[in-house]
Amino acid sequence: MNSKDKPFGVLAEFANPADLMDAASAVKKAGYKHFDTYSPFPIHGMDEAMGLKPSKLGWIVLGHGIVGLLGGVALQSWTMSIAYPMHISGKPFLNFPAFVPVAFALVILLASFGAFMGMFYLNKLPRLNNPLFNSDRISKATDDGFFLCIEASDPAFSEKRAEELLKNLGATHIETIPA
Amino acid sequence: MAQIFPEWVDNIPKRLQLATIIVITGIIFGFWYFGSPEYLEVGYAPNQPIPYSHKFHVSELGMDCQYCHGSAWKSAIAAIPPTETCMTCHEYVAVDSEPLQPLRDSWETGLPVEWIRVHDIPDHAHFNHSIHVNVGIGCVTCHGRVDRMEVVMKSESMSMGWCLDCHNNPAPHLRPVEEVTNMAWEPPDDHYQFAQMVIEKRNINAPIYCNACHR
Amino acid sequence: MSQNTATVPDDRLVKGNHDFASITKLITDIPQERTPLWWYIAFGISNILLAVMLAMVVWLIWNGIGVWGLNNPVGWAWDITNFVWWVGIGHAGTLISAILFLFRQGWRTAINRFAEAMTIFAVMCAGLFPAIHVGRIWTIYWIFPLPNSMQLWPNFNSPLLWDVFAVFTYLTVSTLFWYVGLVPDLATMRDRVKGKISKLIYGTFALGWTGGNRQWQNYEKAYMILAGLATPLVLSVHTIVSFDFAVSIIPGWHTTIFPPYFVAGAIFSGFAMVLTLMIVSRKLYGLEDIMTVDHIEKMNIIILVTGIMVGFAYSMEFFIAWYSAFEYEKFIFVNRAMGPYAWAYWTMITCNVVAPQFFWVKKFRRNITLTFILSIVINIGMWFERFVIVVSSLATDYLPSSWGYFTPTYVDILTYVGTFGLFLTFFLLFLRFLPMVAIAEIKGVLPQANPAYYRNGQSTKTQ
Amino acid sequence: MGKEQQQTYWRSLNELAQNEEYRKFVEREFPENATELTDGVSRRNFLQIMGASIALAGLAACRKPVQKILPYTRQPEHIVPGIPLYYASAVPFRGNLSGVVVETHEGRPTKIEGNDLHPGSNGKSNIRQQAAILDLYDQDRSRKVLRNGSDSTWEDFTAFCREHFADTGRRVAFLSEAHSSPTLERLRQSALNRFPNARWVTCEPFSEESVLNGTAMAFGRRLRPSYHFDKASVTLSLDDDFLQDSDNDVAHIGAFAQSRALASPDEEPSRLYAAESTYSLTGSNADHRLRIKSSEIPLFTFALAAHLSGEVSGLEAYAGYRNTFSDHSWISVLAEELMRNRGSSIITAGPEHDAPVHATVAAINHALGNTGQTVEYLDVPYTATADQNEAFAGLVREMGEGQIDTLVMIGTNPVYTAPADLDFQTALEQVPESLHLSLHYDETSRQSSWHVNRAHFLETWGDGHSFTGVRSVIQPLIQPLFNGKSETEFLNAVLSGEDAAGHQLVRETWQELLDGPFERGWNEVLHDGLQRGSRYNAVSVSLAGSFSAEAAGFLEAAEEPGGDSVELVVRPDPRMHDGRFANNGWLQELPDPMTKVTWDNVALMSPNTAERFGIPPTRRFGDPNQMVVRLRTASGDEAEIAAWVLPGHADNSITLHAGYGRQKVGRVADQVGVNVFPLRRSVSRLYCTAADVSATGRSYVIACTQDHHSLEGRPHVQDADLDHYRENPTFAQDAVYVPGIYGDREHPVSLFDDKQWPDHQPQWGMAIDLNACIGCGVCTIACQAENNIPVIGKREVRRGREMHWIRTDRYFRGDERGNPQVMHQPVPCMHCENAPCEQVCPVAATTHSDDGLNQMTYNRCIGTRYCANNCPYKVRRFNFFNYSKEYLTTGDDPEIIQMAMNPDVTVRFRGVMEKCTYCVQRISRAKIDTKNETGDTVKPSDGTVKTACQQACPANAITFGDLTDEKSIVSIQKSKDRNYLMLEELNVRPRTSYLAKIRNPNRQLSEPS
Repeated sequence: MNSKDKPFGVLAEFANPADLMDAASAVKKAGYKHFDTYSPFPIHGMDEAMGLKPSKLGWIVLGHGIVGLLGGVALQSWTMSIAYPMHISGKPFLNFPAFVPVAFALVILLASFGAFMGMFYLNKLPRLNNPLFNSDRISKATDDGFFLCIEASDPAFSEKRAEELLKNLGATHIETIPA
Repeated sequence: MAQIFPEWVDNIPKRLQLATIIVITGIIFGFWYFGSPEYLEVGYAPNQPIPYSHKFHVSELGMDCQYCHGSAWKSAIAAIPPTETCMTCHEYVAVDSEPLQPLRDSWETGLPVEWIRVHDIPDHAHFNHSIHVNVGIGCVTCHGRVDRMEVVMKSESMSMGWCLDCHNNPAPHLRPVEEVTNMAWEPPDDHYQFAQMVIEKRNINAPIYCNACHR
Repeated sequence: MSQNTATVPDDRLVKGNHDFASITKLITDIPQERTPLWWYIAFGISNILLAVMLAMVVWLIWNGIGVWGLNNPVGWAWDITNFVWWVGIGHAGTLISAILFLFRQGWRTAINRFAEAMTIFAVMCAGLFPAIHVGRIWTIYWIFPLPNSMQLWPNFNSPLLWDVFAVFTYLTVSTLFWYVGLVPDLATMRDRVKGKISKLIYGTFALGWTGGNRQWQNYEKAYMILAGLATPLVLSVHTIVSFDFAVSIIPGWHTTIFPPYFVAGAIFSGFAMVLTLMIVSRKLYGLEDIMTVDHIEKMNIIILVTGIMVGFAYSMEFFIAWYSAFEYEKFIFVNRAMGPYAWAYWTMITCNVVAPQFFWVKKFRRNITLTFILSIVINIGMWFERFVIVVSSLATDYLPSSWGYFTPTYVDILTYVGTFGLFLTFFLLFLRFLPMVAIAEIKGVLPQANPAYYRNGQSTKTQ
Repeated sequence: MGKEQQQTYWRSLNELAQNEEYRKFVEREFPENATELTDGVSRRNFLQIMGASIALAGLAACRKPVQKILPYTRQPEHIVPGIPLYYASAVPFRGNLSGVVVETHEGRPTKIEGNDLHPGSNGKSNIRQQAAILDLYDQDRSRKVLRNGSDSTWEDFTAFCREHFADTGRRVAFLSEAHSSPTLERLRQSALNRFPNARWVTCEPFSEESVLNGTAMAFGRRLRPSYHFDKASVTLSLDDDFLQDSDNDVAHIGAFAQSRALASPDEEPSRLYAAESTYSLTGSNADHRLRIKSSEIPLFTFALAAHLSGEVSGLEAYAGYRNTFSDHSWISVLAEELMRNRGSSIITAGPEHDAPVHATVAAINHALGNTGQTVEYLDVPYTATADQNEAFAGLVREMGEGQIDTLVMIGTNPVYTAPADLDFQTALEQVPESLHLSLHYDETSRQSSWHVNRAHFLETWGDGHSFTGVRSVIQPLIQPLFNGKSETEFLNAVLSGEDAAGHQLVRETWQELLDGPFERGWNEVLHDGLQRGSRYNAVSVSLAGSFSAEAAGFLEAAEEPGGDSVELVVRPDPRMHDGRFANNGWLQELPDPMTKVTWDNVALMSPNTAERFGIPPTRRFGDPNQMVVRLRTASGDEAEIAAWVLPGHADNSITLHAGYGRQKVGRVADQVGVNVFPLRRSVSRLYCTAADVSATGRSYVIACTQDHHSLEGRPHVQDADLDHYRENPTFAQDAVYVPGIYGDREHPVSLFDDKQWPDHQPQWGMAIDLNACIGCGVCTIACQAENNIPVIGKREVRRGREMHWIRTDRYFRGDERGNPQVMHQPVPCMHCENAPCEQVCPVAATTHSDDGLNQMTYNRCIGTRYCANNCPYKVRRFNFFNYSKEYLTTGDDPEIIQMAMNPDVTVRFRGVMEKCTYCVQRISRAKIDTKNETGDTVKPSDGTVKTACQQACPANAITFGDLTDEKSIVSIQKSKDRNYLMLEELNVRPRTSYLAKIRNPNRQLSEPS
């Protein structure tokens, strides 16, 4: 662990989802950008509270899907009619009705890969070592803890003011996470 | 809680991606190159029981392919000549040459000379020499410049794909029937027209359906 | 769940007064406590069965397909029957996770992890059969479109090839879907297990999940999309499996009703299998609060519905056979009911059409023992359905001269029995080492997960 | 019996190819024939065993396997490696030859076809001739001379002969199989001259003796009746299976088919009546069939003669005679029919029936003026003057009394075949020296003091005459594989003690037979395969004066068999005959034409009779178990054999096929079926009455290739009575309603634009005329020989895995308890234009060729069996095990059977599908030859491509050719109104079509009962 004097951020724990949500909107109002809330399950309306833009994942998936479709059709048409055309049951070489199932399967397959990898890409995972884990309490975030962390990387960040704000928002516990 | 993983672990994923890409391309290339009939087949040149030199007999003495392998014009098989054929000359020529001993033995005992097969296609592929030779596919097209070989060497992969390349587009490989055995023949500039003419006249449509070769 | 997924209001999905912590404990304790004795016994048995299966497969490959009971008219029998049966079972998982998710069925959360795992292992068993049923397994890679020196490609007109793509896609997507769902719970495990090694392992697979909302946002999106993709897929897979028969020309196979009929059948058998496994494990692991009788009843209703669909399909087949005025079609169906395979046909009818009728009665729907028995009966019935379709159609087709009767050999039987070894081995490992219930999702459907719960006092807690 | 014995054609799989002895042996036997033959790897290569073997593949993985080529040292004339040569020869059977042409590849005979020039075969052949190739390559043939069972040599044998026969006073008996060989005859004479006390007896278990006795009775001379069915408009068969159990069957079938041929509705086909006990192949082709016990046949015959005696002169002997059949509805109808067709009718009787029957038949034929028209009486110099069956009985008696001190047996296997009451075996023990020449070390060889291994007819020189007397030379195609000796060489050694070559013996004989310059004549005979113009003289006959007296005698003696006493009828097996073919895997595996049973003989009985003895009258579908019955003759001889219900069999009559249950003969023959010769008597050989039948309660597994024998009213086989056909000539095409395309066959509804075959020339197609096909099954064997189809053994056949590419389906229709009709339908691959098998193959292993063949590419097949499932005709065959490898690499020296393989056809590996290819190897050869000759076209002229089945078919039922040429025979056949497509409604558009069968019943005769 490197010793930068600048901490990673200030972590505050809240009693329940409701308080966390209020805190989140307040922190947003206070002009912070680089902050995040941590909870054992996704909380309704937290995105609005934090003012997050909708996820871009959909587009990634769409892209993959299209590739799958074109790839599937191209593969079948080329192999069956150009690469080695064969007379099969008196059917035409380009027998599109028969190409549907495989093309469909490929669309789904690629799209799923898109969704899967896209999600981790957008979430910057895998990231096994995370300064956040320097906190001992944070592990409750996967159990029954509700946290909010204002990160030092935020231009408006100052340890004092952040702690101040969070205390006022009714945090049950506040700590500074070393980077 | 304390960190489970040291910081450097976070660099692994990127490196991993890179590694996988390299490995996979490596494997594909490996198969494509080392697994290819071109790599495995071409260049096979076993030593024969008698060091028969095509170079000498064809280039120096100017013997024609048909003299020994005449059955290629009538039959599916371009047969290896019987000892008899060799003896027509070698009863008088090089009668006591050491390398020719196996030949003379065969002639006396009646046991065949055990030549080693160089050009071998799978048992389920039925290639017919006559049909190819009689429409003007040169010996050299498949067997290479035998006239320059001290030891016969396999010069083409003879894979199914290799056959199909020609069957899909025979024109470039056609030549006048009388030039079939000419190892040095070069297609003239108007070869394209010539080929079209032959294809027209001989109504050549090289089959690519399975039964053409597999029965 | 976040803005775009509000669950259908359903009070007390989880029985008992559980809070977040107790739920976490309830589930994450299972992998941590000492391995119970029964697990070792069960695992031992499964391994023996697995060994038997492997032995049979080796024997088959060494000697040739002849070791099965197949003959000239009947080129497929137990192999494809088992394949379709296992694939069918494999449908429940994705169906529960995906379709019920899209329909906002909150109650799915208790069983989806569980069902998905079953799906994956069932599809693995299924995939085995098309692979080993070919005469020359060493050339099986020819069915994949790989460039080769023969310049040959697979035949995309073949339903069998569609099958390969469909099943492969299904297996992959189900696995991805399952893993995505697992990540937050693996993080939970990571944060709770004691041992260094376990921490490393769970930690690695949790991929450093923090539970940050910025992650949850993309995560939810991904889950949505995967559900959206899996839904048409799960319907298409058995449709394509049914094409193996529907696209053919053999009376009894060449039937347009097959796709919906097969899908219904698949859900039918899938739910039955989930019930079988669930009823056992909820008892063994004391999860009655999470997998409640309500769940069982809901599933029984689905079984009843799909059972009726299947029954309808059976009768429809007969009607169409008669209506088609196609003598061979007519014959084959009459022959199923009266002919040499009548015994199989009537087993099927009893198990699939008669048995589920019990579930009209609420008392029966909520009776664990009865449900358990029927769930097994139904799976037997569904195996016979596939057997009847595959074998009886082939045995007596167009030319009476070439009719032939199929009798299985011991290899047929042991191979099938052996696949249970494969299935159970994986399933037991899953129960032992992974959270068998989606912890995060369960928490998500608790009343106290909803911020509104705290706004107006305790009012929402019990309404 | 009891439990099913697995029929091991191959003892163990480990006896694999590369054995050193064979290497030496080949080089010793035929060094001139060495191309690619003498080293393991390349021979297998040359034999085209697909994908080599796994072992070889493993080897290839590490290093390229070295493959040898072994050229000729001195290349024989004419031989161009890769081009087959054809030689004319002849196949002997029961002393009669049929001319054949033998195909050889680099000196290996691989296929036998009929000889076009030979009147006995007209280019056609039967199952025995087709299967003869396999006998040549039978590993189990005896390979050495044995003295009292221990190894000896040919030299020792000749030495023994010199010494032993020096005393010409010896009481030598020669026991020979029937023959028509001038050379053997020459030697016979010199033998009889040399040994004054010698006697020569002909021994054939199933012979024409009683026929000859019959003609002797009628005309005073032993004459051979020869029938011309093509000239007959009415034929009556009295228990005579002349289409199958005859020395002239090929000619008979051809003539019969010709007489039934129908180009258009207004032609008049012949009519066949059959009265018989078993349901014979001939009976199945009859327009009217009367099922009566064989023991009633004489009565029926006499009754007919009696009835006719009133209407024609010459039958006075029968006037006033009456018996139970005198008032039978058939008698009057037949009489009328025969009177209407005087001079153009034929009456035949089963050769095994007693002389009186044949005498009566001859008398009737003569009285009806058929003599010289439809019936000829041939004077055969090679038949003895006395009844050889009696002579044989006499000989055995003398042997028993020790009056014979040397018995020379030329062929024959009397220990196995002799009637039980003679007890040949004990008689033989009284003979000090017995010399036996035979192909196998068989039952008789074991009892003889000398066994000499016989050469196959394809290995040695010989000669003889056809049934009608066409003289041919049997020319060898290969040196004797096991140093065997021909009958002439053997007999010559016995006489002279010298080792003369058959070639020289035969030439000596022919010096007399050929006029003009010998060498030219000789070469001509060898080239043509026959001596032109040679035939037996047909003699004009007249009723013998003694006849009426004799007739009175046997009419007196003719007694009525008790109605419900059971008779046992022993007939030669359609495939094994008297057992001499028992070690031939092709014949063992060929389904019996009527029962479709393979690898066994069974007790055939009617459903009623079965029920009477507590045997279920119908078989349970898919159950191979059959009840075993115990049969006991009046004289107490017993046999236990599986019962088989054959609808249409006469009640209270049980038919048994001889030729099974042989011991220690060879891998194939041993333990197959039951030996029924012990049930046979030396007098009235055909049947014994008052037999005792009882069920044993045991069951036995029978391998039958057709589980279900009813058509279920389906229109696959189209047939109609002549009248119906005349009213509606296109009845066959109209039989099926084709959904959506009714009335517009050319443009069926389709998702795709209709692909219009042919878009390339030629386009191959086949037509099978069910009106000609008699169901003999020669097509199956011909196909098996041509296409390297393995023999798979009883167990696999029982499991329904038979490999035949063309099968003959046999259906019963009508009252199974009464007299059902039988339909035969050969089914090869239909080569559908919209082939259902093609679209389902995931790897495109079966596709369509440009010339319209449905190709099966073995080496692409991964073996999903989906194509077979989706084939509506179920013609695809799957290699469930590595049949070819087992078939070709087991036994003491597998290379021998490997030599029978056709090098132009890939041998299929385990796990791949196979099926009829329309003999694509022949097609390709023809196309390539045509192109090489003409230089531009690949369209062979019509008739140059013959499929194996077509070439063999004696009835000319199969036609094959180019559909784009509307003048081709096949196009003409397909244009006929009887032409129809099986399962047309599926719109798979089979290239193989059928021509409907037309029956020609007599209106006066109500449905036969």
